[in-house]
Amino acid sequence: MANKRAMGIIFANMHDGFLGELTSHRSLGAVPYGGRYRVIDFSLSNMTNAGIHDVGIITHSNYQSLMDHLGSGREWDLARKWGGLSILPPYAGTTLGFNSGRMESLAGVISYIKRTQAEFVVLSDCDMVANLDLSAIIEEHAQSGADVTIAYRKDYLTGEHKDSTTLVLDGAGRVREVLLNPTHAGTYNVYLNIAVMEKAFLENLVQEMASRNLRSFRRDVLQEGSKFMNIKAVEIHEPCLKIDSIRAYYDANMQMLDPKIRAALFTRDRPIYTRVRDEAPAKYGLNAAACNSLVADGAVIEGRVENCIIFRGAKVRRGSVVKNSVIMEGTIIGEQVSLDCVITDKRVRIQDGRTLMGFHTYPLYIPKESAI
Amino acid sequence: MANKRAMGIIFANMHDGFLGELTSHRSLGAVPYGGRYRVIDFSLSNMTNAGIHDVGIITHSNYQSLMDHLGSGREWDLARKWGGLSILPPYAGTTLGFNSGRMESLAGVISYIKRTQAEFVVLSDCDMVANLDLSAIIEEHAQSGADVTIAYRKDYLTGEHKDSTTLVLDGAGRVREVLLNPTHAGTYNVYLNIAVMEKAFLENLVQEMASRNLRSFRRDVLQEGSKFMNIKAVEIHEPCLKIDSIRAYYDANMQMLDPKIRAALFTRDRPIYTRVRDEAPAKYGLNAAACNSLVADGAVIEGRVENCIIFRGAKVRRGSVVKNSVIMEGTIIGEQVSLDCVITDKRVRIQDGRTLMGFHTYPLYIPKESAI
Amino acid sequence: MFRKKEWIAMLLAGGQGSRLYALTQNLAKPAVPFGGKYRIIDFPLSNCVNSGIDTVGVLTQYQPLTLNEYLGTGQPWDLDRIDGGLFVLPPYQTAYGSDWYKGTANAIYQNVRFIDRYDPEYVVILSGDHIYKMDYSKMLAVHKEKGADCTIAVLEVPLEEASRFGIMNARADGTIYEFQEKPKEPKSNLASMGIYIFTWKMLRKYLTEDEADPSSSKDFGKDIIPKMLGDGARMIAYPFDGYWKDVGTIDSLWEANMDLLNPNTSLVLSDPSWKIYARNPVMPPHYVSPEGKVQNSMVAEGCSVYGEVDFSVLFAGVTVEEGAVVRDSIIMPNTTIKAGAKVEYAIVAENTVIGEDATVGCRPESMTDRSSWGIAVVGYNVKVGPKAVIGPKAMVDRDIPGGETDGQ
Amino acid sequence: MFRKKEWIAMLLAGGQGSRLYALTQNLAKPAVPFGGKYRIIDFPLSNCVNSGIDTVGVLTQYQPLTLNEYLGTGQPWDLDRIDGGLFVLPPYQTAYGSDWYKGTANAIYQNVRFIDRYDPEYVVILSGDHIYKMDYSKMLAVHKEKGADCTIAVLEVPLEEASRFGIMNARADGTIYEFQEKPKEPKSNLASMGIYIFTWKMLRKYLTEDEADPSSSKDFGKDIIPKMLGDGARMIAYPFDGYWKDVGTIDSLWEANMDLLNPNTSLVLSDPSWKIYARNPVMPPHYVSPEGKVQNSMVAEGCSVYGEVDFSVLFAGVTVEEGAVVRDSIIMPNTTIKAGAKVEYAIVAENTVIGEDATVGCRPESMTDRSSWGIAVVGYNVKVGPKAVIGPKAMVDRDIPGGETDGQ
Repeated sequence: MANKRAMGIIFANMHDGFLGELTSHRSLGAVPYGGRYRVIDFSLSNMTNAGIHDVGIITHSNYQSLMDHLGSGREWDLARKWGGLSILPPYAGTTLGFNSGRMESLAGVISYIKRTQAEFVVLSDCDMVANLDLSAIIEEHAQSGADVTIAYRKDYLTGEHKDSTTLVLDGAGRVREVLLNPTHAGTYNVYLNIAVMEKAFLENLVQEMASRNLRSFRRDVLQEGSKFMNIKAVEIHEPCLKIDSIRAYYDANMQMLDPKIRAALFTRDRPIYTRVRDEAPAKYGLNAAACNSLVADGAVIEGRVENCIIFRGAKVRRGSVVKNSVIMEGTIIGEQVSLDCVITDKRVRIQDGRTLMGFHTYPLYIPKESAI
Repeated sequence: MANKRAMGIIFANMHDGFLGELTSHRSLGAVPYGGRYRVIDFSLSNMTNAGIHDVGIITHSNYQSLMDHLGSGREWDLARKWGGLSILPPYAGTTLGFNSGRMESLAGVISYIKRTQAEFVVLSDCDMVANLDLSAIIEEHAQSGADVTIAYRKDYLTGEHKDSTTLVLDGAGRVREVLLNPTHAGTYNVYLNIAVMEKAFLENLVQEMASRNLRSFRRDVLQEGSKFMNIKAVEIHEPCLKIDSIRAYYDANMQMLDPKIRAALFTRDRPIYTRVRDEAPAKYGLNAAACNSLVADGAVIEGRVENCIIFRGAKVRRGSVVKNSVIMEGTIIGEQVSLDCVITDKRVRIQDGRTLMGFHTYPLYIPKESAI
Repeated sequence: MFRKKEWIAMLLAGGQGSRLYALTQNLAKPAVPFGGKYRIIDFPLSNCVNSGIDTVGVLTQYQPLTLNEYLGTGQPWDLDRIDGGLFVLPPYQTAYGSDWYKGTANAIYQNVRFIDRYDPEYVVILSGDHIYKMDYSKMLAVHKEKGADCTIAVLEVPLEEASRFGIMNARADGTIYEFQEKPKEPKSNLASMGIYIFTWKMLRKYLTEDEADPSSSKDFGKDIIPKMLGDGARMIAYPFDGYWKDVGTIDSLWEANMDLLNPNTSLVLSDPSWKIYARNPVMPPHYVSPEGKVQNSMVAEGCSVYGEVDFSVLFAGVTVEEGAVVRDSIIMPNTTIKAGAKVEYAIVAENTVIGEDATVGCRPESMTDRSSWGIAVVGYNVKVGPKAVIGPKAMVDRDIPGGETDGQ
Repeated sequence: MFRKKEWIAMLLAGGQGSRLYALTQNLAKPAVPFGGKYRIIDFPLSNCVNSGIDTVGVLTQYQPLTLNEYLGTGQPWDLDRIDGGLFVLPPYQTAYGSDWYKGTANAIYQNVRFIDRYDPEYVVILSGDHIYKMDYSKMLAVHKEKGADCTIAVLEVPLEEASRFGIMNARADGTIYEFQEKPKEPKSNLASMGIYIFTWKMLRKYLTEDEADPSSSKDFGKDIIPKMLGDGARMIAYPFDGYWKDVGTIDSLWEANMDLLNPNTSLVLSDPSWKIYARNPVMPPHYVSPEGKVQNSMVAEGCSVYGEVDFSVLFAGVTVEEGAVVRDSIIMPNTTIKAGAKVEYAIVAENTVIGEDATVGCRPESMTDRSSWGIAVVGYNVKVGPKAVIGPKAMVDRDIPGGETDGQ
C-alpha cells in the first residue's frame, strides 16, 4: 500500500565521472537539463510524488552547487518540520570518491537511516531523466514478499555503455542472474538503479556487508545475492533517459522536443519540481522566430532558434541563428551569431558574428562563464 | 546605520579541540547549553537580531549534528527565499582541520561572499554565550571610517587561557598592539572574535592574504595589520561567557542560575532562538523539589534538584538528589541516585542507587548514551 | 495547482464560546490556552497531522486575530505545504451577496468550492473545543470497510449524564438507526463526539439540499444528520474509548487542565508517537529560586517561581513572586502573581497582573455556603490591585483597584 | 511574540472591481492575472518586500478564496516570517457585534488591534489595483525628513485628464493645501496614486474619530484626508515619475499588458534589483512547434504554440493549436485556443476553451462603426463552441454553443 511510510535515499555522486567538464565543478545531479531543471529534480520529484517525505541525499564531493539548488527542499515540499530533505555529507575522516560503493556510503549514514521512521527504503541514483510511479513499485514490493525489488526497463544497448547492469529473469520476474556492462549489442533488461527494501532488511544488509568488507550494491548485493535472496524485478514502461555521457546528455535534451517524451515526463498527477528563479515570462521581439524549441522564462528571443533548448534568462540577439543547441541559463548570444550542435554552459557569452558548429554525435561544449 | 545590509560569517570549528569528549562527535557550536540551547544559538541569534538575513556558517568537520540542529534555519527566521542560512562545507580536495586559519577558510568561500549582496560583513566565532547588539557595532564601524572594527571586553585573565587575544588601545579606541595568550594574570582588553568590515575590504583582504600565503586572521590581519591599518575596538559591557574548556563550559552553565546573567542573556528585544522540540511542559511530582535550578520543557522532576541545569526531556526519579549538575537532553536518572558536580551528555542513563561526584573545578563528565 | 486528495479535514472554529465568558472576550474558543503550552485547537490539528491529513480548512468568524496569528503559516503543525496545508476560511462576499456563517452546515456549504478543488473522497468535520487524541485514519478505515455515507465518533457516557449529549442509538453492527439530541430519556449511552467522516459526494448533496430548505437551521446535529438518517443513508457509530473532554465551560476547562496533573491520567502529552504540536514560545527554561516550591504541577518554559506552586498549571512566561501561593489553579501566559498574593481554584488569563497580597478564589472547604462556591476567573490583560479580594466564582474582565472586594 | 516595527503596510484588497465584469465574477480584483505570470497584487507586495517592509496585512472580503490560496504562507514573496510576515485580514465578529468593512478607513479601523501589536511608527496604506514599481523607503525618508503626518504619492497627469483623479494642490515645498476629488476645474495636475504613509499615532486618532462620526462614509479619500487637511495636519505630496497604471477597467488592463510588449516601456519586469515576485507554476518551458510563430509577445512556461501569436501575452499553460491566430490579446492561464480559432483584441480568462474556428474580437480597422468597437472579454472557465463568433466589446461569462453569434 502506497500510504505505508517509505523513506528515500538518493546517491548524488555515483556517475560524476562520465560527463567530463560538465561535472568538473558539480555533481551529476546538479547538471542543468531541459531548460529549467537539474538532473536530480526528476529522482527527487519521483520520491515526493510517491508520498515520500523523508529523503536523504548521499553526497561525497562537489556538493556546493547541489546544496544551492536544493536549499531547504521547499520546492519539492520537503522543507518539513520533521523528516524532509537531509543532505548527508561524508563523516569526518572518511574520504569517499565518486566511485565508492553504495553499500559503503550507506554504512556511513546508517544512523540517519535508523533514526527515520519508515517501513520501506527506496534507493535511487540520479543519473536518469524519468517520471516514474515509485509508489507502485513500493506496493509491488510490499505485496510480493521479496527481499529486494528493483526496477528495470527493456532497452537496446550498443555495447559501449560504461555503467550498465542487466538482469536475467525467470518467468515470475525473479532475478536469476546479473551481468555488468555487456559487450555485445542487443536488447537487455537494464537495471535502473532503483531498489526497494524493508528498512529493517536494509539495516541488516548494511551491517552484514560492512562486516564482510563488501562495498558494492550491484556486485555484492544484486549479483551475489541473486543466488540466495529473493530479488524481484519490476518492469518500467515509461521513457527513461540515462545520462551517462556528454552525448547521452545532449540526446536527452533533444528528446524533450518530442511531444510523446514531454507528455510522459510532465504529467498532471506527478509534477516535476525545481528551484524557483522568479524570472519574467520569455519575450519575443520583432522578427523573432522559434521553431521546434523549448524556451524557459526569462529568455529573450530576438533572433531565430530551431530545435533548441533555451534555458532561463538566456538571450539570443537580432540576426542570430541557433540550431540544435542547448543554451544554458544566462548565456548571451550576440548579434549575427550562428550556432549548430553546441552546448553552452551557464553564463557563456558569444560575441557578435561568431560561428560555432559541432555535430550531433559530438556536440561542441563551451564551459561555464567562457567568453567566445 | 543598522539598516544597511550586512552579512554574517560564523566560524563553526575554530575551538573544537578545547572541550575534549564534549566535542569528539560535534563541533563546539553544536554543544548543548543552558537547558535547551546549543552554543551557536547565541552567535546566530545575535546576527538575526541585528537584522542580518544572510549568514554563512563555515564548517570543516563534524558538522552533521550542527546541520541537524540548524535545519533550514527557520527557527532563526533564516529560512529565506533569498539569502538566509548557508552551510559552507569545505570544497572538494581541500582538507582543513579545526585549527586552520580563518583567512584560509574565508578564501575557500569567497565565491559565496562575493555573490551575497551586502555592504558589511560581520565575522564571528561561536565559542561564547552572549547577547550582543551587533547592529550598534556595525553602525559604529560605518560612522568611524575604520578599516576593521572589532569587539572586546575588559576581563580578568588568569594566564591559563589557551586562546586569548588581548588588545592595547590608544585613547581613541584604535588598536595599537595585539598580544596572544598573555602568560601573567591581570585585566586585559580581550578580543571577542567578532569583527566588522566592509565587504569590498574583506574581499580584497582575502585575496591579498591568499597571494602572500598568510592564513591567520588574528596574527596576520590583526597583529600585523594593526601597524598600518585603522583597526578600531568597541567595548562590550554585556556578560560574555567564553567556552574554552570543560570547566569554562560548566561554569557558564552555572552562571545561568544568576538572575543578572539571565536578564542580560534573555532580553525581550533580542530573543535567543533555538530548535523547537515540541516537548510538553515540565512536570513536577508529589514531593518533588527544585531549588535554584533551570528546568526545560519535557523534564520530569520527581526527586530533588539543586543548583542544576535540567535539559529537555531529562527525568529525575523519586528519591534522587541531583546537585550542581548539568543534565542534558533525555538523560534518565533512576531512583535513589545522588549526583554532585556531574555533566551528563545526551541520553545518559543513571541506574537506581548510583552515587557520582565530581568537584566544581573538575566536574565529572559522562559521555553521550552511556549507562552507569 | 490542486492534486486530488483522498481526504481533507474541515475544522469548525467559528463560535464565540460564550460559556467561557471573560476568557473569550477577545478570543475565539479554539484559541483559548490549555495544558501549559497549547491552545485548544492544537489537539484536533495535531490529530489531523498525526493521522496523515495534510489539508485542513479552519472556519472562523469570531475574533479571529489571535487564532490567525497563532496558526500563521501552519509551520508548527508541519502544515506549510506546497500541495495542500492549513487554510483559514472566513466568510466572504460574492458578486451575488454575502453572509456570515449561519450554522455549522452552512459554514461548510459556503466553502464547497474550497473542498471541491481537492476533489476528496472523504471529508472529516471537526470542532475546535474538545481535548482528545484520536487517530482519524482508523476511523476512516472503518468508514471505508463498512461502506458508510457518514461515520460518527461516539463515546460511552454514564447513562445519567446522557441527556446532556446528542445520543446515537446503534445496532450491534454499528449502524445508527436513531439520533436523539439531548434526550430526556436516552435509549443508549453513546454520545456523539462531534467528529464526522462523510463521503464527500453524499455530504455535498445534503448540504446543497439543506441550504435550499428555508426551515433548516443549517446545523449538522439538528438538520443534516437527522435528514440523512430519515433518508436511510448508511450511518455508522465509531466507538472511541480514550480521553475526551468538551472544554466549553469554565468548570470543564479547569477540570481538563487538572486531569493533566493526575499521574494516572489517560491524557498523556509526552507520547513521542502522538505529539501535540503547538507554536513554541522563544523563552529560556523556567527557573525555580532557592525559596521556590513546586509540586504536582506543570510548568512551562519562561516561568520564574519564587513562591509556592501546588496542583497548578503555569503557562509560558508566568512569574510567581516571593511569598505568593498558587494552588489548584491555571495561570495563562505572561501573567504575574505578585509577592504575597494567593490564588486558589482560579483561572487567570493572559498578560494579567495579580497585585501584592491580593486574593483570588478560595478552596471549597473555606466556604460556609458551598453552593455559591466556584472557580474564579480573571480575564485577559486585567490588573488586580494590591490586597484586592476576588471571590470564588467571580468573573473579572476589568481592572480591580487595590483593596476592593468583588464578585462575591 | 511581537517586536516593535518601524513600519508595516496595509493593503486594501477588498473590492469586487466590478468594472472588470466577467474577470472578477469569482475573483477579487487584486487576484486578476497580469503580465504573463503575475497577479495584480504581486506588484504592491513585491514593492513592499523590495522596500524592506516585512509585515503586510491584506484586507479582503470579496471572493477571497483564490487570493487566499494564492498568497498562501507568503513564501513566494519571502513573507513567511517568524517575526511579522503576510496576514490576510477578513472582517470578523466580536462579542459586541460584527460588520463587513464599510469603507477603506473602516477596514483599517477594524484592524487597529492588528497594527497596534507591532507598535509601528508609520503605516503604509496601499491598494491592490495598480501596476507600478516604487521604493516606499524613499517615500518614508521624505515623510520623516519633512516631519509629515501624512505623505501621499502623486503623479503628474495631463491636465485634460486631471478631472478623472483625486487632485492634490501643493505648494513648492510639497505641502498639500487642498484636495479636490475628481474636480471639474482642476487647479493642478498632481493626481493621488492611492499610496499613503501615515504617522500611525495620528492616523489612529483620525480613524477613531471618523468611526464615531455617523455622517462619514469611512473612506480615506472622502473623509480622512479632507478632515486632516481641514485640521491643518502636515501633509506632503511625494512626486513619482515612473510607470503607474490603474488597471480597474478592461481597457486599462489590456493597455497595461500591451505596455509590456513595447521595447521602450518604462515597466521592466526583468530588472534583477527590483524583481516582481509571484507564485510560480510547476510547468516545463514553453514549446513552439515547427509551424508555430511567435513575435512581439510574452510567453510563459507551460505554453504550447502550434499556431500564430503576435503582440500578445500568453500566461502559463496556454495552448494555441495549429492554424489558430492570437493577436493583440491577453490569454490567461490554462486556456486553450483550438485549431483555426482567431482571437484579436481580446482578454480571455483562465481555464477557458475557444473552440475550433471560433472568432473572438476583431481589429478596430475591420469595423464599419468604430464607436461600437472595444476589447472582447471571455470569462473564467467559459467554453466557446466551434465556429462561434464573439464580437468586439462582448463580455461573455457563460458557455457559448457552437456557431452562435453573441454580444454585438
